[in-house]
Parts: sequence; structure tokens; C-alpha cells
Amino acid sequence: MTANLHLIPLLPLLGAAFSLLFGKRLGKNVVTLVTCGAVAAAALVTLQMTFILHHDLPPGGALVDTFFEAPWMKAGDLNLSAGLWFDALTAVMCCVVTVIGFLIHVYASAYMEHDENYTRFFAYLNLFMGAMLILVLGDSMPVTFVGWEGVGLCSYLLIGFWFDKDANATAGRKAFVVNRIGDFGFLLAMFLIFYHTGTLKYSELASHIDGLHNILWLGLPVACFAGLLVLVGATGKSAQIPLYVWLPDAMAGPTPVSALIHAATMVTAGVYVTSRLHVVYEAYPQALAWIAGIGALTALFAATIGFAQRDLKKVLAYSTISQLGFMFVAVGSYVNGSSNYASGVFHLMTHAFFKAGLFLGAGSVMHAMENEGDIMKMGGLRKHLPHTHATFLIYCLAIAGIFPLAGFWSKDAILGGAFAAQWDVKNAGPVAAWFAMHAGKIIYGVMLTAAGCTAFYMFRLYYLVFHGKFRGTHEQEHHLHESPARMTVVLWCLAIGTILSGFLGVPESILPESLHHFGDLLGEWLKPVVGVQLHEESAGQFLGFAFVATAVSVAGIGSAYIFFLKDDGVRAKNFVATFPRLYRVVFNKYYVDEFYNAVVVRPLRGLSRILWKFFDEIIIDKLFVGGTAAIVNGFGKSVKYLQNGDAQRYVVGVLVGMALILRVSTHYSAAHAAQFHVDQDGHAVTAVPQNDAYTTNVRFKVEWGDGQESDADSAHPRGLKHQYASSGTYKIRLETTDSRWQTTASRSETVVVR
Amino acid sequence: MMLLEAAAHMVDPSTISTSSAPLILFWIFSAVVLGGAILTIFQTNMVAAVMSLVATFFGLAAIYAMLSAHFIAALQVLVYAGAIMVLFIFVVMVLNKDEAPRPMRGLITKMIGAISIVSLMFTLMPLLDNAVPGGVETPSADFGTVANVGDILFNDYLFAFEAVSILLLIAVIAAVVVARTHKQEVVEEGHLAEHEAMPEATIEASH
Amino acid sequence: MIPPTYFLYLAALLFAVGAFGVILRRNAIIMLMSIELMLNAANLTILTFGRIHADPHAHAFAFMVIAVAAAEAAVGLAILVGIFRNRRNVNIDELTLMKY
Amino acid sequence: MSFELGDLSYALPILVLVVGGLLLLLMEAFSTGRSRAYLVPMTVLVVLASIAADVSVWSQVGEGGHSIMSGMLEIDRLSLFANAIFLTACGLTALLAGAYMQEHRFEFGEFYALIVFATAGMMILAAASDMVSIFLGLEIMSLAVYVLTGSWRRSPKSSEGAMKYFLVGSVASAVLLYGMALIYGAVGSTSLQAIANSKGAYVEPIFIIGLLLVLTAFAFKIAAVPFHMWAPDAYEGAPTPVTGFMAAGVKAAAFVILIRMCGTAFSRSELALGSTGWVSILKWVAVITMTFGNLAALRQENIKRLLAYSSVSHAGYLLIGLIATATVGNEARGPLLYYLAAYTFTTMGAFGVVAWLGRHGDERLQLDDWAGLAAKHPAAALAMTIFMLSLGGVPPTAGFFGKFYLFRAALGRADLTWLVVIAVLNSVVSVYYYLRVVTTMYFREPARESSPLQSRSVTAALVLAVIGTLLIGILPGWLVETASSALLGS
Repeated sequence: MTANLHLIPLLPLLGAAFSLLFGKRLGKNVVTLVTCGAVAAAALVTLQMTFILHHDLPPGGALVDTFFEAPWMKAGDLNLSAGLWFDALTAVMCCVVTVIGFLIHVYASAYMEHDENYTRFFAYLNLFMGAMLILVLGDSMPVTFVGWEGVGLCSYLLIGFWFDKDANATAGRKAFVVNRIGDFGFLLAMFLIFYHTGTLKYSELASHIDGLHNILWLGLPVACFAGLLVLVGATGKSAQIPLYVWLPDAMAGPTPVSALIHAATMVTAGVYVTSRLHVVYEAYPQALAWIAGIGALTALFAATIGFAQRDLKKVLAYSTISQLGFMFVAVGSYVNGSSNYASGVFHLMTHAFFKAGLFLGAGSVMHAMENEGDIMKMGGLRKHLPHTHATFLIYCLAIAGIFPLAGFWSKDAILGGAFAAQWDVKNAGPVAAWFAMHAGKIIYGVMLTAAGCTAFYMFRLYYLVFHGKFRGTHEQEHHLHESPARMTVVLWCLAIGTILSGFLGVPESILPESLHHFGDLLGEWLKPVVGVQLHEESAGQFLGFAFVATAVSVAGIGSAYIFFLKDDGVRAKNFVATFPRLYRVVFNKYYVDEFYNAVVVRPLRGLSRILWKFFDEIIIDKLFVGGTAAIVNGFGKSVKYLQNGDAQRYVVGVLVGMALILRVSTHYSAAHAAQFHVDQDGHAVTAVPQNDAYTTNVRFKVEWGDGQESDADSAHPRGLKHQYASSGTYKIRLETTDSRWQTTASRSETVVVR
Repeated sequence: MMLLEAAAHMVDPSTISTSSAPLILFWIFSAVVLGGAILTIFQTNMVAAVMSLVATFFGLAAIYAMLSAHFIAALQVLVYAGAIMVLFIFVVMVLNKDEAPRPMRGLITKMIGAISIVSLMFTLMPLLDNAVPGGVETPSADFGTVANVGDILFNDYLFAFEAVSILLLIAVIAAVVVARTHKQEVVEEGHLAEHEAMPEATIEASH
Repeated sequence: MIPPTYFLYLAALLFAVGAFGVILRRNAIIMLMSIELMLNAANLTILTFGRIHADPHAHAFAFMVIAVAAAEAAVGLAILVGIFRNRRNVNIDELTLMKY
Repeated sequence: MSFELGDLSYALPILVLVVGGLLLLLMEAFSTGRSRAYLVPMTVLVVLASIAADVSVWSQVGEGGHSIMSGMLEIDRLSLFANAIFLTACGLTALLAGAYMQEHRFEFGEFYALIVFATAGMMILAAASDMVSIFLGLEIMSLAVYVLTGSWRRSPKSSEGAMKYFLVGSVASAVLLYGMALIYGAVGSTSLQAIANSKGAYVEPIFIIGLLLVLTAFAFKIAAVPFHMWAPDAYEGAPTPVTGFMAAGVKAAAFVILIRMCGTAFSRSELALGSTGWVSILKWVAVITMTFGNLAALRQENIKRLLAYSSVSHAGYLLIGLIATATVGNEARGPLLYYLAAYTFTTMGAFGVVAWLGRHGDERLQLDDWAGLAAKHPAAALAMTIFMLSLGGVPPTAGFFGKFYLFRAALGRADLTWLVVIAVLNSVVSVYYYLRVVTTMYFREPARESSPLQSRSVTAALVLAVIGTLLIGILPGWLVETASSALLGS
């Protein structure tokens, strides 16, 4: 069914164009009205489309809007159209993006009020929304890629909005290099998929998937490579190991930008795209195991880094990385022919609410603290910022997974899925098979730990910011005030979303009979698109999982309480005091002295430290960023030598190139033809030269090693045959002579005749 | 010129002789060609260099005549040794600068270049041995005459002939454009703080 | 009779000498002359092969090459005069305003 | 085969240009002062007339080819499509040049005749089906461009660039001629068709040597590494509109004749594939070219040199398309032509913005000069951003579809997969330095006042280039179909 889908991305784009062109003349109020209005209108259209999708179409239906009809680009087998596509998955993503985007716009209109580049900021925000919606709505990989590059560019513009000239150059470079690696993966995946299936449309992929499945490269189906390349793209955008490093640095942008880009929209693109291309992964489920593994590792690793961060936004940044890891685990948890995509999308949605809220709450705090971000200088803000405090607490409880908030339901769905996951491993050895059967349990354990850590560091943050004594300067204390109403209202809206959105995914099994049709709404909704619903589990299982998860979370919160709040933070102070010695003092001392340090904090911190050092400093900083710089520098030197301005050197360049080309191409034809392999059939042995069928003028001579020789000067030898008289080991030597260039070459091979 | 005609006569296909006289002539002219060429590239005196080049071209004309390319041989003398070299002499006189003796720069580069050239020759030379497996065909009687070549030039090569006229037109424009000075530019010279222009007279002489 | 290969050898050597001239001498006029040598070497090759194939078209080709060489020399010398006007010398290894 | 008067109707686009060029010369000779202002519109008129002739001949020739001028030229859709590319470049150059020359005070009317003649040379080159006409077309184009490069007489850089370009180019010409002589020797004819049909000649070693020398000479023209070293200097020295003309037109012409030669004379698989085939050589040249070009561009502070190195790397991508023609033939020729068309608009536009920025003999070429441009001249900054994104291959610009289409064609051969991977990696890296220009314009404080050219013709050229870049990027269908029907005749 066709519909006016193009309105959804077009409205924000028009808003951007309008405010760029006329914004300065018309003033802030008009700009606010237009840009927020554009997003609101987009949200309304989205809701209308969702309604149409739900009411007028059978399950699995989709709305389409082809703006360039089928022979948009046609040549040979290439026949593409470009358009938008709106199905259940798109609907969820679109609603999240537009609704939360709208709230953030409203918040930003107050937060950025005094910025001199207000108009430009809102134009960029709208531009970003447009690009993100194109990404989500695209009906084929090229269209998605338009949005993919678009959000990258806009995020560059938005993060750079407050850039000092040089201070953040390194951070910018890091973000850039890392994202380009991701783009590289996505582009290659696109070529690969197109080449082997002949289509790039999501709706047609399923019926063409055989091309990816049946063709082998290096003994693996092409789908494996395509899947892993998409994964490279996804890890880049969604900040997973090893490409996560750009995200914490990107916190330099204004806070609403962090909330929009780094919580609700762009970073989820990786999760979205992997879910979109689920057909590719189902053609080769082992690729999903990689996703789950990377997700689990990231979740735990980023959570442990969260322990030690002092900057409010950095903590949230690592928490985002960690939560995205949860989503990746969901997408990667494969069992019985499908994966747990629905849970991934569910968590994506709930996370969008509470993480956007956390960022905006942080913005509110920093607003009150005159842009101070160090949590060690905060404390006791509860009294001064009542609304911010209340909503922040709700978000924290949600992210920690406390019943009945959204995070509880979505995290549980993921953990349950991970526990049950089993990857089909065909033709695997015993170890791999065991691993495929049981890796889910391991991942479950890891995720549980990560969940506990999450609760711990989030409440560490919460206690340090809102409880205890104020640790900042007097002026700051004097200045403390609650944010304007426009901001607190948005905070409360997000809090309501955080409370309610979880109920979209309540498992059917725990509801009473009469309420069954309220069970697992989201899973049912997504079922026609991604194939499965949230993992089916009995009420007992669910309660078991829920109990364990909640216990872990409560333990995390409790330890944060003991550690940072009880006794007025004495332990925290002790901790801070012993902090520098942490690495020097013997392990046992901690074992006796500080239970936490020894059992929980230190190993985890150690692990995170190693990983951090390894990925961040060695791989990314040294290898990618530094390596790039080194290559470029070294290269610059060589260019300086070559390109010294002397025309004679340029002539020499031409001559050297010419001589090399002549030499190489004439000299190595014999050597090239001399490569051969041996076919053996009992005593009959055939030496088959590597024949590219274009080897002309080459004479072949074979010494068979038993004193006999044969030769051929046909241009296309099918191989030279020989019958050995007796068993034994023979050394076959093939000699080639190129009569044109008067060159010879030879190679030997040993053959055992039985 | 007498020598030239003699050479042409001796290798004329109708009177191929088994004597070694043509071969000796060939050696002589080859020596003139290569010797002139080598002198050209090693002279420091520019006028002498140009004169060596003229010698080379004369030698080449004789060699062309040996190949029965009478028309081209004449053209070589007229156009090359005549017109083009006069142009060179002219420019040399105008610039009137001999190369100041100073050590060569970029010796390594030059050596690499020399090695490349030698390598090229080593790849190419052996191949020239078998370059003509079919042997030399006997040309028709009017091969290489003005009538013969002219006929081709104005039939098959008419287009090429016209194209060359565009080329020569471009050369003329080049000379005009680069050598001419606008009065306007001279006036504004100071304003633009560029290198100072040559005196008017010198430029007039150069084209 | 002279083996045609001799002419080809002569042309190849002439080409090499021209190439040497281009890379060894810094005086732009000499470089231009060396390029003329290379063009003449190619021309000699064409004429030799024309003789071998008894094909008068080679002569027309050679005629074109001579004309092109004349035009090239004229353009080259014009550019040279332009250079001289700006810098007062024609040493190619001193033309290094632009590099890297 | 001999000359017939009817042939002229097929050569109409070239004739129009040559006659137009002569008219321009006359106009210049008899005009004084003010009437010079008519030279730009006149040039545009000539270009439009030639385009009209081109279009009419396009429908006339149909799918086949017409051998005209005693077999010197082959008028087919390939050559006609290429003509449109050259004419676009020529027209945009003329529009840019008028105000540019006036601003930097080296106005002279012969300039327009020269670019028109150079374009005629490109057309002859693109249609050439005989080694004689290849050589002549190449020389007409090259000599005119050498003169144009040196046409800013008082700028020492301009004459220096011209001298370097001329010297290295003449050596390449000599190499080309020597290679042609060897091929002629092996085959006994200069016609490409005769070369393609001569069976015995392929085994001749001198034929292969000749082929390699010819390829070397054209590798120089397209600025493939290591024959590229003239390019940055000549690009920097030349007046900026001429630089655009060189980057777009000369490169396109060289590629079209390469397509023609590789599709006829050198099309035998024994010549193309195999260990001494041109495919195996060009593969390496392509890899080195794109990698070197990109890495060298990363550190450039001078925008013209940056674009020069970027043009080197684009030659590498284009070579991949050329290699693909060896096996998939026409399926790779379409993408190659599409890419050339996209590249023409983009690169003319980029150099157009560069030309637009300079004032009073000061060209503003350092990246620092571009800082903060977006604040004062948002439209120009946006245009430059579009060109940069297109060069980097970011959708929805023409450059993205060009790459997509080209690489897809190259994937038609399994053993080119690694080449495509390297190319994609390179294009990913290249975005870094393209975006550097963009971020300089948007994020940095203006370092100095700029008051760029106020000229309607320059604005028109930039607008045309932006429209071209976006239009064929967003709606590539028409151009793709036209390009893929631009087949070799015969």
C-alpha cells in the first residue's frame, strides 16, 4: 500500500532549510516554533501511519512510498528503485525517533536559549532528524546509506558545535577514523549482498538469499562475510568493541545533542540495521554468535569503566555503550531458526526513554552547576532540584532493572533470550559444538554481572550527585536552582514513558487469562517482520530469571549505598584515598581489608583497565589513529622527496615506471607459467601448469624424476601425463621457457606414488 | 647533398648491389647521427649544441634516403635542419646564456634514470633482432617519391593534414600569447608586485 | 644490402641518447633538443618499418610527425621565453617554486 | 576507404568547434576593449552549437559506428557521449575564465580559441580509430593545454607549471610515438581495426613492447602513479579554470581513447589477460595510483594540490573500470563513462569555487584562507561541500553513484574483488581530507577578509555544476541508460 511516507523525513528537512534560510531574520521564537513543529508534525504523521498499518493492513503488511520508480537506475541486471518502507519494525523505530526527538527539541529550546548560534543549532538538529528518519525508513540499503552518512555528517556538525579550535581535534579525528571503518564495512557488505543476490531491497532480500547462502568463499558461505561486514558497520555506529571509542569523546557536544544522538537515535542504527538484515544472518547463524559475544563483552567492559569515571556525562556515555551491548546480545541470541530481535528492539525503545532522560537530567544538573561536570564536586542536589532528582531516580531505577519500570522488562527479556540461546553449528568439532550449545549460559552470566555493575555505578552516580553534602564552591551552591518548566516537563514526560513503555513487553505467561491479549504487545507486533516474538517462557522460568536479576540489581544498589552514602561517604573517601595505591598494594591486603575492592572492584577494574588499555590505547589510539598519523607522516616525507619540484625527477619517474612495467611484464611470464600442481591417479601422474589460458609462446618441459622427460609447446597444455613404472617418491621439475623474452623458470614438486 | 644522392642511388631497390659500399655509408651516417646527438647533449656552448643537432638531422636525412624515403629526407633537411633549428638558434641568441658551470644536482635521481634507460634498452634491443620475420618486401617503383606520398597525404591523410593545420595554428597562438605584452599589464606591473617584465625590445625579438 | 635491423638499432640508440639528454641536462633548451632527438628516433623507426612493409603510408605518418615536432618546438620555446621573462634563466632544476 | 563529403555531417560537432574557434580568433583580432566582453557568450554559443550537433549526430548514428575520413575517425556513441563531457567542461571553463582573467589581469581573447581548439583535439582523440589520428588529437589537445597552463604570463608559477607539464608531456609523446612505431612495425598498419584483426602480430614481442609504451604514455595523461608527478605542479600553476579543464577534460579524453584502444586494438584476451597482459599491469598501477594519491592528499595544505592528488586517486578508481572492460566489455564501459561525467561536473565545480575565491592576483589557495567561509558565504560553502562529498563518494551525490556503479561492474570478475576492496577502503580514507575542507569552512574562525568574485557567469557555472552533481546523483537513471548505450561502434 502506498502512503505519503516521504512527509516524515521531509518535514524536518524543510524545517532545517527554513531556519537556515530565514531563521536569522525571523528570530528565535519563529525558529523554535518551526523546528519543533516540524518534528511534532513528523511524529503525528508517524503515528497516523502506524495506525493505518495496524488497522488497514494484515499483519506483515507494509506501507511503501517509492519516490523514484523502478527503472530509477537500470542497466543490465542492475535495476533499482528508491523509496521508503514502513513496516512494524520501522513503525517502532520511527515512533521512538520522532517522539523522543520532539521532546528533546522542546528541552533544547530552553537549554540553548542564550546561545548565539541558536538558529544554526536547531537547523542542524532538524537536519539530523531528517537524516535519521531516512536511515530508518529507507526501503533498500542505498537509501539507508544516504541516511547513514547523513547522520554521521550531522553528528559531526552537532558535536563540533561547541568545538574549540584545536583542543578537540584529536577527539574529532578519532571519531572520524572509527566511523569510517564502520562505513567501509557497510559499503562492502552492500556490494557483496548486491552482487550475490541481485537486490538491495529489504523486502526482496528474503527471496533472493540463496545467492548468499550457496556460494562459498574460503569454505564459508558469502552470507558469513556479508554478515560480519554489516557487523563492522554496526559496531562503528553503535559504539561496540572495538569501535566504541568515539562515543565518550563525543560528549563534548551540547547535552541535548548527546541525548538525541548518543541515547535515542544514531547509536541505535547498528541494532536497527542488523535487525533489518536478519535474513542475511539467518543464512549463517554463526555470525550471530559473534554479535552476541561482542555485545556481552562490550556490556561488561563498558559497565566496569563506568565505575571510575568522574565526569557525569562520561558515566552516561559508558552506560550507553554498555546498554547497546545488551541490545547486541539480544540480536545475537539465536535459537531454533531465529534470533531475539524483538527483545533487542524492545530494549532499544525503553532505553531510548530512560537514557534520553538521564542525559537531559544531567543537562539540568550541569545547567544548575554552571556547566560543572565533575560528580565529585556535586552532592546533595536533591533539595535544590526536586524535579530533576525525582525523575533521575526513576531513570536510575529503570536502568538498574527494578520492577515495574521499563528496564526491568526489557532487560529480563534479553537475559532470558541469552540463557536459551543455541547457535546451529554444522560440521563443527566437539569443542565448537559444546560451545554453541552452552555459550548462551556463559553470556547470561556475563550479562548478569554487567547488570549488577550497571546498578552499582548508576547509583554511585545518583548518590554522589543528589545525596550527601555539597562539595562544590560557594558560588555554585549559591547559584543552584531548578531548571525552567520547559525542561522539567520534558523530564517528567520521559519519566512517564520510562514507566509505561515496559508494559509493551510483559510476558504472556505471567498475566492472568483475562489479560492475555495485553501480553507481549511489542513481540506480537514485530512478529511478522522479524519472525519470532520474545522468548517464550513459562511463568516459573520468568519469575526465576526476574528474581535473580532483581537480586543482583538490588545488591548493586545496596553496595553503592554502603559504599558511597552510608556513614556520609566515609568508605568512599577511604576508597578515594586508597585509590592511587590500588595498583601497587599486594592483592592479599585488599582481600583482608576491603572485600569490595578485592572481589568486585579490583578484578573488574583490572579487566576493564586491560581491555581499555588494549583497545583504546593500543588498538585504537596507537594502531588506528596513531598508525594512520604515522603512515601519513612517513608518507608525507617520501612525497617530499619524490615531489621536490625538479621536472627532471618527474621525467625520471616516467622512465622508471616504464622500465619497471617492461621488465616485470616481460621477465615474469615464464616464472608465472612455471607454477603447477600435480594430479595423481595411481601410477598415472599429470603435471598441470597453472594455466590462465592466455600463456602464449611458452614451452613446457617436465623432468619426471625417474629419468624420463616430456615436453610440450602448446599454448594451452591440459597438463603433461606420465605413467610411473614403479612406486616411490619422485621429484617432478617443470621448466618453462618463454621464447619471446628468452626467459626460463622452473619449479619442483615432490610426488609419492604408491 | 651529392653524398645523399649517391647513398639513395646505391640502396635504390632497382640497383641493389652486393657490394659493401651501402653498408659503409650506413656506418658513416650512423656515426654522424649518434655523434651529433651525443655532442648535442654534452655541449655547454649552446650554439655548438644546436649545430651538432643540425648535423644529426642531416645524417638522419641521409639515412631516410637509404630507406627510400626521398620526400621525407628532403623534408627533414628543409623543415628540421632549416626551419626548426633556425627557431632554436633564434631563441638561443635571444636568451644568450650559456650554462654556468656548477656541479650537477640530484645525482642519485639522474643515475636511477640512467639505469632505467639502460634497462629499457636491454629489454628492447634483443627483440629488434626478430622484429621482421617476414623479411623486407620489395616496394613499387615510385615508393617514397613526392607524387606517391603527396597522393596519400591528400587522400587518406587529408584529415590528418587538416588536423596538423590546427596544431600549427595553436603553435602560432602560443608564440603570440606568451611573447606579447599588453600595455595595460605593464602599467599595472607595480600594483601587482610581480617579477619585473623584460624590456619591450627583447620580447619583440623573440617571436 | 643493409639489414633493416641496423636501422632499428640506430633508432633505439638515438632514443636512448635523447632520453639521457632529457634527464642529464638542466638547460631547458638542451632538454627540448633532446626531445626532438627522441621524436626523430621514433620517426626513423616508423620509416624503417615502412620500408620493410613497403608501405608509403609510413611516409605520410612521418610527415605528420615532423609537423607535430615543429609545433611542439614552437610551443616549447614560447613557454621557455615566458620562463626566462619571469626569472632570467632557463635552468630547469631551479624551477622549484612548487613542490611536495 | 577514401574521403567523402558526406563524412562531414558526422564530424559536425568537431567542425562547429573548429570554425567557432577561428571565429573567436577573428573576433579577438578585430575587437577592442569593451567588445571583448562578448567573447564568453560567444564561446558558450559555440559550445551549445556543438552540443546540438552532437545530439543530432547521436540519433543519426544509432548503435553502430561510422568510419569517416578514410578511417581516421570512428563516429560512434562512445565518441559522441565523450564529446558531451568535453563540451561541458569547455563551457564551464569559459564561464569561469572570463571573470577570473579579468580579476587577475591577464585577459586575452585567444584563451577562448585555445580552449575550443583543445576541446576539438579531445573530440578527435576520442573518436580516433587510427594511430595517426590518436597522435594528432592528443597533440592538439596537449599543446593547447600547455599554452593555457602558462597563460597567466606574469605568474611565475604558471609558466613554471607549463614548462614542467610540457617537458614531461613531450617525453611521454615521444614514448607514445615510439610505441606506435613498434606496433606499426609488427602489424604493418596504423588502423586500430587492422591491428585488432592481425592475428600473427600478437606473438611479436615488439607488438607487446609497443603496447606497453602506448599504455605508459596514456598513464601519463591520466596522471597514474608513477607517471603523475607533473600533475600537482601543473595543477597548482595553471590558472584555476584551466586546472579544472585539465582535470576533467584531459583525463576524460585519455580514458575514452584508452577504452577505445582496449576495446579494439588490444581487446584480444591473449593481450589483455595472462601474465604479460595489460590487465595484470594496470591492476597494480591502479592500486598504487589510488593509494598514493589519497595518502599524498591527506597532508596537503594547498587546496589545488589537494585536488590534484585527489584527481590522481580518481584515476586509480577509473582504471579499475578500464580493467573490468577486458572481461565484461560494455557493461563496464557504461559505468566508466558515467563516472567521467559525474567527475566532470564535480571537479569543474570544485575548481570553480577555488577560482571564485581569489582576488587581485592572490589566489587564496591555502586551506587557512578557507576558514570560516560558511559564515560569510553560505551558498558557496554549501556548493563546495556538495562537491567535496561527491568526490568522496557520499550519497546522494553523483560521485557516490559513480563509484557504486563502477565497483559493481568490476565485481563481475571474481579476481578483481580484492581490487574493489582496496578501492572502497581508499574512498573511505579519502573522505577524511575532503571533509577537512568542509570542516575548515564551517568550524574555524575566518582568518582574513574575503570578498570573492562578483560575476554572473561564475555564479552560473557554479550553479550548473551543483545541479549537475546533484541531479545525476539523485536521478542517475537517464544518464546511466545513455552511458550504457554509448557503445563502441563496429
